[in-house]
Amino acid sequence: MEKPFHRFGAAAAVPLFDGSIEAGGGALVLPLLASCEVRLQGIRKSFNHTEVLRDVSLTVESGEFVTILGPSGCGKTTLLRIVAGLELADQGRVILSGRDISELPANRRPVNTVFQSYALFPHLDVAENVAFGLKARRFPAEETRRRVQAALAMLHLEGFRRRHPHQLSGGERQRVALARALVNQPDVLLLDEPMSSLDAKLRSEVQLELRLLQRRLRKTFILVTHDQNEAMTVSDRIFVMREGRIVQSGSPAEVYDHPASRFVAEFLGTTNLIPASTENGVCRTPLGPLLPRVAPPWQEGVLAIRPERIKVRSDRPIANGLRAAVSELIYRGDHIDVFVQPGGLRLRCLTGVRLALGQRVWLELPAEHLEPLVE
Amino acid sequence: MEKPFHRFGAAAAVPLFDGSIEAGGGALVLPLLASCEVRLQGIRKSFNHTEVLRDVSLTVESGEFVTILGPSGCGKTTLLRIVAGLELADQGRVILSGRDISELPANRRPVNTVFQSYALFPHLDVAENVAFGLKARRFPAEETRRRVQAALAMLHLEGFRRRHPHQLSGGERQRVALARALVNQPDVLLLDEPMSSLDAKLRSEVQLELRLLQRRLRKTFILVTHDQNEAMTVSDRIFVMREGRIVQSGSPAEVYDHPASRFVAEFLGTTNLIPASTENGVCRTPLGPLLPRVAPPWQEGVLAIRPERIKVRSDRPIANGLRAAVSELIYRGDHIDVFVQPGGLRLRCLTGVRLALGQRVWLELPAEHLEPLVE
Amino acid sequence: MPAVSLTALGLLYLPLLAVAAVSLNASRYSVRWGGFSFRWYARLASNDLVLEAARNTLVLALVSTLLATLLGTALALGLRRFPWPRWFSGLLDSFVYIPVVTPDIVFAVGMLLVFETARTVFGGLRLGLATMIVAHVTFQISFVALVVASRLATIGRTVEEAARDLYASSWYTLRHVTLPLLVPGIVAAGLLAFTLSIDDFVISFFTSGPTSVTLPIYIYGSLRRGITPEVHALSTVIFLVTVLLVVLLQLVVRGPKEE
Amino acid sequence: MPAVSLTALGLLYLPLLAVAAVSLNASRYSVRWGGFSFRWYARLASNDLVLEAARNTLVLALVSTLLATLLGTALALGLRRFPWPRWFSGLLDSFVYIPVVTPDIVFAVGMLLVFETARTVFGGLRLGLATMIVAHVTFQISFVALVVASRLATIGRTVEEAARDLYASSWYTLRHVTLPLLVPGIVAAGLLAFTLSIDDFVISFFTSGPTSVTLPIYIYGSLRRGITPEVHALSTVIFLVTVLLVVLLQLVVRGPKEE
Repeated sequence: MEKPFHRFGAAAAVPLFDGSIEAGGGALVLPLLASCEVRLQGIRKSFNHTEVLRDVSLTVESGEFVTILGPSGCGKTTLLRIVAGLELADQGRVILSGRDISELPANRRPVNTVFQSYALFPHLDVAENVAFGLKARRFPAEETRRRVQAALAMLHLEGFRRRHPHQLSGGERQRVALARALVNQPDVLLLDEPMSSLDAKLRSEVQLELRLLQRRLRKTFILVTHDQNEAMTVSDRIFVMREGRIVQSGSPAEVYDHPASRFVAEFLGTTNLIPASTENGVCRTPLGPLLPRVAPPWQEGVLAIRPERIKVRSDRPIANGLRAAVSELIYRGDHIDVFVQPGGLRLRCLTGVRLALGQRVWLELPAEHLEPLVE
Repeated sequence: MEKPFHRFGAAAAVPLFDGSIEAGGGALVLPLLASCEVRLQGIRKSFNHTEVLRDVSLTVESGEFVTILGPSGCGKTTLLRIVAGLELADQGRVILSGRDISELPANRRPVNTVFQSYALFPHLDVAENVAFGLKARRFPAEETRRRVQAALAMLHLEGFRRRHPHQLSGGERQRVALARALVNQPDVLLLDEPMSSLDAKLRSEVQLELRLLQRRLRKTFILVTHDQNEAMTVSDRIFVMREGRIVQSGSPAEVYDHPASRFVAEFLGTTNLIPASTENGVCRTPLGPLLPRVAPPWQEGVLAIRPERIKVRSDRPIANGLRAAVSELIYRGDHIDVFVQPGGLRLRCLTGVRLALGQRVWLELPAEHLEPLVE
Repeated sequence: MPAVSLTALGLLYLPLLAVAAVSLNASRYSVRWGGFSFRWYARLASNDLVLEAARNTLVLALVSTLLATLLGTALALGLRRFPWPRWFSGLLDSFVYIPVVTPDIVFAVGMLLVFETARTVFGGLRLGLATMIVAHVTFQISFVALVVASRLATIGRTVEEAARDLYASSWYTLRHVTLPLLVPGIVAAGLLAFTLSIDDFVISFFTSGPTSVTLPIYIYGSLRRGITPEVHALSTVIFLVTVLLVVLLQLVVRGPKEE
Repeated sequence: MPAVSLTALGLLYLPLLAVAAVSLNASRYSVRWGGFSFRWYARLASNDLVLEAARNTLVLALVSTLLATLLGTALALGLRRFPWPRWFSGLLDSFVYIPVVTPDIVFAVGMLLVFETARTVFGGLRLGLATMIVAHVTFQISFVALVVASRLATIGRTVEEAARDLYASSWYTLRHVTLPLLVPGIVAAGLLAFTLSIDDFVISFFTSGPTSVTLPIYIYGSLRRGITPEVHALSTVIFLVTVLLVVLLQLVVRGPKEE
């Protein structure tokens, strides 16, 4: 087991790595405290006659941490590469802080990327990897040395300066990739599934630290991932993508609690789906009549409720109640998964209390958490 | 998104695949309803002078679903390979239903394996893959056909008979690997991280189905994994391995609630660790004096408490209470992670109620959930 | 960059294209264009020496390839599937690789020495197609073993372990799993060995007898007497056959998709 | 299986070992053991023709390898790093591969034709070291390009994209990322080209002049006059040099560990 990079937040003793160091004599003068808003307008992209991105528009506020979340093949990485300049859009504009950078090549964009495989330079040591972007722009040696020092300190890599990438663990490589990108003080940091090669334990710790790092630097971060848990942990805002389109956006709570479609409901977390038909304002379901949060916009459709929203009770609830026997119990440590099979449906709920297999219980499906979905 | 293999449990219309078909004219006669207990005694194994297994002994009851859980490199896969006969132990015995099979080669053991990469035969179609083990033992054609048909039906693969492995999705391949092993009606089924190449969503669904399948067949299953969540979901019993030794065994609840060591506590789920020293029977900690579940066997050590066991309260608890301000909140959908930093420690707790950043709350660390750990 | 690449490729093909062009020239003199004609090809087809040489070349290539493919595959299986100690396995790999890069002329000297010694000891050994086949098989084996061994490496061992786990004996595994999966590698190795045999001049030259002239030896002899349009036509035919073999090889190596 | 493998390997080495054994035999006649002696090696060292041939072989190999490595690397970079349309890229790959398997004798015919045409048109072109270098470079380029291109494929494009992302121009990326990572591949390709040049007989034979005899040509000439212990000694030396090159090659290709 390797140590995560603890205490990003408590870096009082470490030279601060904020806007206090001015950009040196490079061709690019980075507007350090200026706004770094990213706007994408009508982006389209095809590969070999397959449309990968279909009219994507979005705005990322300055200093915001947004996540582009979607299953593999939805086009999210292509979108990130278009922002980085590694791919050019067929149509649409990329606008950074009001400037149209659509036609700018990757090496002239004030944007840096942490690649999925980290893409460290195997022939260079850690310090040389971190210094690469500054040397390529011919920064003065003294300035380069100072900035590299600060970046290594910030990511607790001082002890690894002379190591080569193949001598590092996965977590250490990731920190080098972060240092290599942040040392350039980019307007926007792009992260392409940077946790996907870490094991589950380390991943969840690194997610927390990444979030703290972004809060402290107040930089614009755009993360791409297929891991809904990661998206919920780190982001101010989530854009859910599907088949080249953005299908929903909002804060983690908004997207999780009020999914706009069945796809979003199923992709973010676990959900129970109940087929229903509306008749005179009432929803008829295999579980009996149920009252949803809002009137469904359809005749036939699906109601969704999260397992943790279903209340297991010993007494009959006033509304939206049903009685069922426990058909399966799974002990999960921090909670117990309870399965019931009323009316031929399998419902999952969570509980902290001990139940027995076969025990009959009352369930309440609170109206405020019963969402009508569109397909 | 691909469909998981639903309804293993509800296979009423499908020809049952239990002991009703007798083993054909093979050299091996499978004791179908006999006991299939597996006993390992003092297994040791080294590769290139590195000890991979150090004196492992364990017993798996007939019809039990056990999991060998440990980080990568702990020797768990080697142990499984020794049971399968793909590796021979340097020392120790493998005893199956009372018979010593330590020296038997893999192809003469009534044990089948689902490999991590599935190891399907790429040049054979699905039906030929499933029939392989029967043909190798020269079963009569009719018997082979009947058994393959039943196995394909059980795993809902009838539509894929003539497909080749490269034409299947990850989940479909896994089902073929299961069918190919189960068609032989082995005494014991070995599973070597069979979910590791499935995506998170599908994985959790397949875990449920695998558990139901095992319940229905009442066969002895031995699963190897590094995923604690998977171990908790499927197993009757968990063996936790570390560096070639079994460090704890028990039901999921036993291992999760009463970890024997710091390693087990941290490997299974998240835990808060509090350094402590004992003095006159009281534990002194940076959070003040605390009362643990049992008296610690050490002078200086660590107390552990799971995040979900910490109670967030508005009033002062009678014992084991402390007051702290909320330093971080993460919305996770089915719960909210709350971080507090009393006495310089960072504690994580779960809550369903809404708290504000900076809000001061009372925390109770119930004595019955505060475990003293040994290193 | 692209211009440089295309130019470099063009230069590479210049001699080959020049030969093809001249072979279609009706004039005997290569620098004067006498009109388009297949006459040199027609002459080729009625030249008994050429036909005899072509027959020898093919027989030699087919027989030696067959033998070398069998032996080379066995060698590769032995190298990769027997549990040699690690250091010894590395040594064996080098031993297989060294003959691949040993100069043909050194091989020719060796073969000549062996045949001469054999003749002195046993008597009656004549140089001819038989000795050529032995010589070709000897230098082909390494190539076959290398190609098959690399294919074995990509197959990996888990499918074989799966077969063992599914009650298959060593022989059943070899017959029903390893060999079927090796087929593309074996075919590719065979095609390579075939190409090598057809291309070879040096070893053939020293191990051949008066009645076993091959095409390269024939061309060599003609060239020494002076370059002729007939030789150009013959070279072009050989070149086209080679291209055909390459296309075949690439189709086979790519082969059907796998897991 | 292991016995078969070892026997097959043994047969492969039989001619090579026989040559080495005989070269250490003091007797002039290979079948009679006249005691252990280095006398044939000593004779070799004082034979001016051999030394001249060795010098020619080395100069030819060094110069042609240098040129072919440069051109072949440029060709490989052009093939792999320029955004060719997909179908065209596949075609280019085949074009690079075909010369590798084209028979040497066909190449020789082509080179001879080109040189003769050049002499007729421009006049004054003499066959010699210069024409041999051109001929060798021509057949080496494909091999170099193949090796370098396969190395380029294993490097992958993401590190180059990372360099672009970190403000590096195309030239800076090539200079500081691609080329340093390619070094093992380029060295391996160079060593291969060097070996090929030293080994070649057919192409050298037809493009050489009277003053540019190489070792293979020298051995060929000696063999035609009858086999001698001196030739065996020379063959053994060449074989040992080849083994040395193989060991070097394997050390370079394995190279330092990478990410």
